[in-house]
Amino acid sequence: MRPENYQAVSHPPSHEYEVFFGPNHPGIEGNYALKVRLHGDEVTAARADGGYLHRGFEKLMEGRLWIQNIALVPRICVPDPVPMEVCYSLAIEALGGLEVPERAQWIRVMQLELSRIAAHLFTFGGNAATTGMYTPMFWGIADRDLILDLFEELSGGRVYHIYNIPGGVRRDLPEGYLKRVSDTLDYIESRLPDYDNLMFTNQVFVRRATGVGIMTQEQALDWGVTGPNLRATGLPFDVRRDDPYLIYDQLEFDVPVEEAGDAWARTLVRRAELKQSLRILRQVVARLPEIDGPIRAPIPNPLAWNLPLGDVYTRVESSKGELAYYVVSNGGDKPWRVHVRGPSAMHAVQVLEHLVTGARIEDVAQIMFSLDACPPEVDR
Amino acid sequence: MTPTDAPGHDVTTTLDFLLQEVDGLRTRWVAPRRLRVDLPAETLPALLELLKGRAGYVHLSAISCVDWPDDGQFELVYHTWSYELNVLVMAHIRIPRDPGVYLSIYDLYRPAAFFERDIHEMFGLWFEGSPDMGKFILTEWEGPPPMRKEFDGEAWVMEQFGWQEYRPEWLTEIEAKGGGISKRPEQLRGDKGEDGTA
Amino acid sequence: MSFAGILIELTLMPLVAFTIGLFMVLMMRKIAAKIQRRVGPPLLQPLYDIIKLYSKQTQTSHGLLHDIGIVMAVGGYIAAETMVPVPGMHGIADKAGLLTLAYVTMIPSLGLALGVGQCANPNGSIGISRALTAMLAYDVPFVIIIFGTAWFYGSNNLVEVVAAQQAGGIATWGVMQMPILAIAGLFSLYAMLGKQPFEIYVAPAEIATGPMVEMGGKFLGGLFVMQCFQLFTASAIYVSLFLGGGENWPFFIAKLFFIIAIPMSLAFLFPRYRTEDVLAAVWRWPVILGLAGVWLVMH
Amino acid sequence: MTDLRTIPVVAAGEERPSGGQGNLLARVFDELTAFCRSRSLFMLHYCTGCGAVELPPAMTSRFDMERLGIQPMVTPRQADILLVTGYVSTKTLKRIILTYEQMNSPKYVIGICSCTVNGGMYWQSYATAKKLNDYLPVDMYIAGCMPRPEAVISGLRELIANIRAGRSDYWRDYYRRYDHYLGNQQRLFGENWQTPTDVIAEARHYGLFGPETLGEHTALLEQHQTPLQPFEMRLGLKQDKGSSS
Repeated sequence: MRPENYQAVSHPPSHEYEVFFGPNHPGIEGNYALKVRLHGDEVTAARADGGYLHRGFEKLMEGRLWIQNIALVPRICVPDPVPMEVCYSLAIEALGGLEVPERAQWIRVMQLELSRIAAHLFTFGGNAATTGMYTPMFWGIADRDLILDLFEELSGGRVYHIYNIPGGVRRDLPEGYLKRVSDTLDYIESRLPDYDNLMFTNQVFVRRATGVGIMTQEQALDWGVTGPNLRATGLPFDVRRDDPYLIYDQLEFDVPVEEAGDAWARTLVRRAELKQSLRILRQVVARLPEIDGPIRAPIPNPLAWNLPLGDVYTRVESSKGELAYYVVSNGGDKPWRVHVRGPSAMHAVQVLEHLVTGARIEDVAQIMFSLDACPPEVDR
Repeated sequence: MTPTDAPGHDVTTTLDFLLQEVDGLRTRWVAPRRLRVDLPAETLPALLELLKGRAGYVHLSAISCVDWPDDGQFELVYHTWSYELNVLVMAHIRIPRDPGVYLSIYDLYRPAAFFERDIHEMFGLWFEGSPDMGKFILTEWEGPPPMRKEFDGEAWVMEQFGWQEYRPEWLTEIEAKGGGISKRPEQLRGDKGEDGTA
Repeated sequence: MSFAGILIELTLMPLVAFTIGLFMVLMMRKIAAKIQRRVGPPLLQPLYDIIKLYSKQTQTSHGLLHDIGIVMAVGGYIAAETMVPVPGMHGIADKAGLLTLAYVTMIPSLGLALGVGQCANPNGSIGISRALTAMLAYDVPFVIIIFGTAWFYGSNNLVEVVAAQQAGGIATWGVMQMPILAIAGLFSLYAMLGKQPFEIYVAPAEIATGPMVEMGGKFLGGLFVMQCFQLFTASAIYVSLFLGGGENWPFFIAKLFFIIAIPMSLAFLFPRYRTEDVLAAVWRWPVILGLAGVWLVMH
Repeated sequence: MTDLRTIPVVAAGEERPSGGQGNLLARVFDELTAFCRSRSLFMLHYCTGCGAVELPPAMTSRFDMERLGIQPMVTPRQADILLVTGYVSTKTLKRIILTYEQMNSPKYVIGICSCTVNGGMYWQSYATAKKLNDYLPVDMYIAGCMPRPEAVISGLRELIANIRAGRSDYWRDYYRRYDHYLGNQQRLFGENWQTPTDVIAEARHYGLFGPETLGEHTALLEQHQTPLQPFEMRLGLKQDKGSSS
């Protein structure tokens, strides 16, 4: 059977034509779309098309209690949910004047860094798959699963672990947990040479990634890019170091930087960051047993918890960049306004449009994945 | 650029000194690296220009909009960050809810295009001079700007959608014996006026 | 040979080729699974896929050329496969020369170009233009290699080429006598199979699997069948040119699978090239090697 | 309120079109196709929501769905299963319906995550549709937020068993009761809603026409149906090009 009206599809005679990248194009990350106009192989204009994942989070949060929202926030970025929980909790703690016990802060850092490793492994796989190399995806996602197992043991959820709550964390570490974290770190560290051999020294991949989607430091600053994408242009800015939260100022880690600003530099920055996360986790695993104390500050009855009037802007460094929450309380039991500044909101829309314009069609997916765009953060 | 710890005396004084150049400001340090500035709407471009030009505030972290229907105002909050001073300046302005028009700061900060379009979609504010005020997220939405306080999302949902029936036999049995949920969700919803029948 | 005999051979050969091709597809997927540390598909998975695709109840065709294109694609490889001698059957191999074979192997790409062109899907059009470019790339060394072997054996006839190789055991195999040409041939075969890094025309993340973008049901099934024949034909040509053809079936099948396993083991370790890189890669080393091999053969 | 179980799938007494009762060869053939259909499922690569994040683990080394003959496919034309992974915003739902209509039958829809069943935790949200089976015939729901890869795989195993036994015929329902589905779609998307695929003509062509294929909603559709046009592009031409000033 012929599709109805198939003869009616007629394009005006032109050297230019239009292609939808997405939302079910495999070259797109998540449920997102990019309309591109092509001249031959070259993209002459591009427009991001978001909103496929819009759930109206900010509206939903206004209708739920402070504590209920902790179940909503991780959904805003699926591959890297822990920073969302922590950032929202930090905001509430700042509003309510809660002092988070030190042990809870260390456990939170452990969660954050585990989540960062998981997210980076996911991104490596996706990035390699855009160029047709599927093996890193299979390996990376399987290795990421071991981290999800750790999360599951701690919180009961593989992907969404509503584990960080205002005031601290939900429950203490199980017996022998740090040993298992340490084992998993050993395993992932032992896998890194394999990834290097397969992906990071693979000359075909290097050739595909070098010079793709170049962004200078001026452009990156101008467009408000943050996170690994900014560091790949040579600016060593990391919220963890320059605007420290939790106990990051007590930890030793480097902020890896690359100069080139292309897809390859971004990939290298993520790889170096993964190693730094391992380094941080080693420190946390070594220090955590010494730190005793409560894991949660006492909070009032969460079902009738009125936070004082005020507003706060909290930032954390997620695997995609600077994640921020602007939370306003009018003294009620529900937030008056929550504004989520997803890091991808910058590099998945304007920056993507700019970088894709002038690129070739085979590099579009590579650019998007090397920017590590997370569409739900854009749509919210 | 070097990592700075909590802002020392010099950073605070630098900023405080600099901000004296703009009239009508009220500044307050809310946290070690958070400076809150309240100012009249018309001086905001001057403040941002000053911050960007003289204190290295090149990074616009976000523009947040807060709806205050009781005051008849929208509050716009511009969060800017300096990679040199490592201090976040939050500039709060209030503009009248009606007609809800303000100036775009796109010529100063490009990320503003995204946030202004977002605020336009969600709150219905109009930014003069913003490059693209077309729909982005809510392309399929024809109702009022959903983030305004007067839009009741839940009531809209009740009107628009039906709900799946789920009452297995075991639950019916339990309910016959007086167990189960005392008040079913649709009754609760029905109290609000709509029962959401498909 | 009698007409009836040829008819029987022409029926049997595609069936055998298809069966072997199915297992080659299975081997490819199993190799991928091993590299990716998975279990992989069950034994008859390629067959299930094809039967399922042909038993789809609604089919979307985009016009006559779309239908014909697939037939050309499958038919081209079936025709090519009957021109390669297998143990006990020569098909039309002694009537068609190597040059005919080289031409016939181009038909599938051209057929696909016709069919995909009518889909009016830009992804498909980009894909098919890439497929034709890839064909242009691997055909240059392929023709050089065919020329070299034909010169060496003094014959354009694959049956005679195979017979000459089988005359003296392994020592007279093409790979022993023309090693450089054999290496160039392996490159060319790799590019012909279109696996990474030469997989420019399926490229899911770039152009949504290119030519297959609008293919569903029996059309996709046709392409799956085509893949079986393609794997068989490509490796059978190589085996006939360089590995002494088929003395008997077990050896022949072992050689076929061995030859296909080489590119398949490499494919899953690489991303794909850009189009111009494919041209650069295939027109550089295989062509230089091929020309060197031809020069050695001629002197 | 609709109860899932009350939706008629194959009307009583209706003969299955592919049925060749009595003829042994036809029965063997039917069994073979049913078996192959169940053992080879191509699922569409469309991450509609957050549940999609559990699909890569299900597909990759640890859980490996290829064991069951399930592999991802890129375009709707090639795919058999449409996995609706999580909440469907109105915008996504439109694309899902377009995608679904482009797929070749037999095709199966699986609603993964609680959000497809009843809105899940976004039940208050103005942006998401609540009941997927109002708009598409759903073969199976896999509830959970989000279901683990094991749950996804066991759900798919059940789908395989259903297909094998000939129980998963919900795609026919879309043709037979097109008016019902179109009505719900029109209610959400407005009366001018139309898709490029002419479902009614397909139903006629393949003998899937049912008493409820046509109705008031399809009549409304026929009034305004226009030929397929190339999609309008709203490219950001107002934006200046890359370089920073």
